[in-house]
Amino acid sequence: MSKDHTHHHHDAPVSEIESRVRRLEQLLVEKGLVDPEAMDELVDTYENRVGPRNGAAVVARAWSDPEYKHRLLTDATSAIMEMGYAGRQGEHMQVIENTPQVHNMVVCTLCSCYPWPVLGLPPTWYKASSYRARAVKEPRAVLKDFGLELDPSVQIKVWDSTAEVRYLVLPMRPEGTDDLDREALAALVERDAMIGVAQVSAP
Amino acid sequence: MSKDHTHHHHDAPVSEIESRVRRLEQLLVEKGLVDPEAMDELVDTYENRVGPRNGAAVVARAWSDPEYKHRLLTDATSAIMEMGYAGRQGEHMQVIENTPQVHNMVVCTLCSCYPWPVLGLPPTWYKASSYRARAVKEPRAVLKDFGLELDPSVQIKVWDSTAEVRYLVLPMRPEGTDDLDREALAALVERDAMIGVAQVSAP
Amino acid sequence: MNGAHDLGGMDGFGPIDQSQTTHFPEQWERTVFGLTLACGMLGKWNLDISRFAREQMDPGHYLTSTYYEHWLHGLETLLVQQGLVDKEELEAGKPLDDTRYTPVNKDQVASILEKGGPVSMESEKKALYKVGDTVSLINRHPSGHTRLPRYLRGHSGEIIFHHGSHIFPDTHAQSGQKEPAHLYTIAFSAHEIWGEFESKAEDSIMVDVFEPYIAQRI
Amino acid sequence: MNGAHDLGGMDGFGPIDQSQTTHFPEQWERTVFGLTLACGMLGKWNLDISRFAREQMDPGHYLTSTYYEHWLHGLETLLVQQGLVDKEELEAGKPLDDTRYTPVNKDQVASILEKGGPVSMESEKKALYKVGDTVSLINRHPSGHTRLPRYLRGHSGEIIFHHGSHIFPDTHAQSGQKEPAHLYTIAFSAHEIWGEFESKAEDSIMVDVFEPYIAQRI
Repeated sequence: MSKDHTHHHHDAPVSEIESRVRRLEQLLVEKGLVDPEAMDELVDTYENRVGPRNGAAVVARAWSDPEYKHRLLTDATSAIMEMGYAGRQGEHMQVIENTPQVHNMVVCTLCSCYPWPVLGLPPTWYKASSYRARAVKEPRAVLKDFGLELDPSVQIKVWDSTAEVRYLVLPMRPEGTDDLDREALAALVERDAMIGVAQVSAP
Repeated sequence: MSKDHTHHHHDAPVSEIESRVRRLEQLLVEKGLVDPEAMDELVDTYENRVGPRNGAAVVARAWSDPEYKHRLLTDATSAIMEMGYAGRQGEHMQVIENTPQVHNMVVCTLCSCYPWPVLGLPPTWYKASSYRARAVKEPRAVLKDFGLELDPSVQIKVWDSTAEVRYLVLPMRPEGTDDLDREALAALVERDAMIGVAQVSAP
Repeated sequence: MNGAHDLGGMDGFGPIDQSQTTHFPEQWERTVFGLTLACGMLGKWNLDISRFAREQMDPGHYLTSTYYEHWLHGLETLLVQQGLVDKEELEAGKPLDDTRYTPVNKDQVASILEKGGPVSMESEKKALYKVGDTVSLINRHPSGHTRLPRYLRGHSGEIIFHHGSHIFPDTHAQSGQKEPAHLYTIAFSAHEIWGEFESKAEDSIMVDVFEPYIAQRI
Repeated sequence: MNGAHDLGGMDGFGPIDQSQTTHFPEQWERTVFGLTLACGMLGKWNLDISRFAREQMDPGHYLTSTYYEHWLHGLETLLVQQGLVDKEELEAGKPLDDTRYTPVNKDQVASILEKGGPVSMESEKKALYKVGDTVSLINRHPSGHTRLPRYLRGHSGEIIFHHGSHIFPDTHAQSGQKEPAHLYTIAFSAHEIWGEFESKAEDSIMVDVFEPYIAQRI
């Protein structure tokens, strides 16, 4: 990636914001405030290495191991750290369990708080005005946008991440997956189910 | 003005919104929904004929005539109609009096409600986000933007026009104006004093 | 609706800009003003319907566009909603069918303006409250039009005027039906609304409040 | 502050747009992400200060710009505030004096990320409330940074978790000082927050609330 630091987008005309960011980058590197290699390492970490596969592994283990699930629901931070996922934006974790009676979904109305170590960076819609505005006021309409229509009797709990506690939804294990091992279970678990805007389907 | 209906701004390039409005105007005129002459009459009425000189005449009369002032403060709609100012956006009037102890100012946080028959069309700042947002929350800081610093002991009453009642502030008559007649008094009264973001100064 | 138009108490807009001193710096703004008033006189919609049409602009667009662009958005929306024009015609700038209407003409303008549109109306319901009562407001967040700003919901104040009955805007915007509602002016202390650290005890806010917005006498 | 960032309960934004599936559709967004994290590691500001810098964008600009433009605005603001760069340098794209710093290097990155920035801290103050208490929140509208959203102010709910003490963001953003405050998760019924006609009795909202945001046990 380092080559990108001086030459971006050779063919397209440079937009105002592109040129503003380019000037900022050059300035900070020359000032000694930013090391280009450290920057590449940061971007590469969150663009390519940390992502929802981590969360899926946590979910699959909780589905397979009742004792682990119990620890995950009572002390999520250490139960997740035990799997090797820790650090920035995951210092204080809480896992909330979906059941046939209760559906949980997570939002950050004030900015974009999200559990990076287990889910990576948030999707664009999670950071956008529409989701942040509507999730707390009309969660059922929002879920419909994601194609999920819950029975009216199901309680919806919306978790607004206003402090440094980060929430991960433990989705319901789909029926007919008794024979699957942890790896196969993890493969079923998509990001959206761990934010609480989708459910996990059987394979 | 009618000539403007077909040919605007011969020299400047036409912006997107100009061309959108031009298409709309042509469409509505051709459909028979709008008569260009009626439109000119409407614009001319509020651009050139109805304005804060009406309100100033009301204020000057109230300063000069205690009996009229009493009627103005108790039944503003008919006291103002008596001066010939009535109609659209002034159907239900209320006049509020500034005193050494109480300063009144008017805003419409939800849109731009304003007493047209006595003040004409609202100034741009009255319709803008900053005034509408701040007037109710930090009236003293807003008044400072207008160069008016009131003694901390003066009570500020902010009137938010949320219904069809329209408010006109009756400013304090400045000292040293005992010799002035109604016409001379009216000449002292500016629009901003009748919205409540200024006071009237002696000549 | 909790739209971007409901601005009372928002921070971050910076100082008041008093630089613009003419009503219509651009000719198109003058045109939008005239078209909006002329079309309003056709009687196809009421004031509350037209306010609601403006409130439904995308919030970012609302806050970055000028006042008469709000009006333009509202007018186009209403013309299409009422079936007076269609979107293709707006694009074309000319009629695409043969329907023709009769506009309000120049000679009718003065008397229509002078008559205005009074919204007071008789009500058979007795007022539930009176001047001097302390009342609390409801906390509702309807998706439709309302004239109860967010910053007041759930708060308490003292009734200082009773204006008789006026047309209730929420219903008027939704169905066009004219239902009377008693209208009061209520005085709220700034402390009650913004908190004691953020305002001065001396200051207050007076707001016109329709009876259905009042929860109870306290 | 009551900025445009405080979005909970706003209407008018339309459907959720799920079309964008990569983190950085534009290269400049990737760069802003990297620069922001790298500069954050210099330790010149804390998380709450950087949030406040983003919140102070003009509301119309905030709502019409993309997420990483908020970050860019915040980063430039903080760099200038801290005296690390000045506006002329931002314009020039190169240093205009001889000051040079020592950046965080590549080998330090992994351990800094892994350590993260826990905000829990011991407090000598005993928690005033406990799980199961029903409490009401304060109604304050500070001009500074706060993590109490507008839609919750003045409302009541039940404490469902006590997380011990965390750094209180309001003070942390204002002075950089780390003051502990007990942190609770409070469950609010949707009816309490939005009104019974606009929400379902079954639904609720869980929010992390710092003790100074609580008015009293009820």
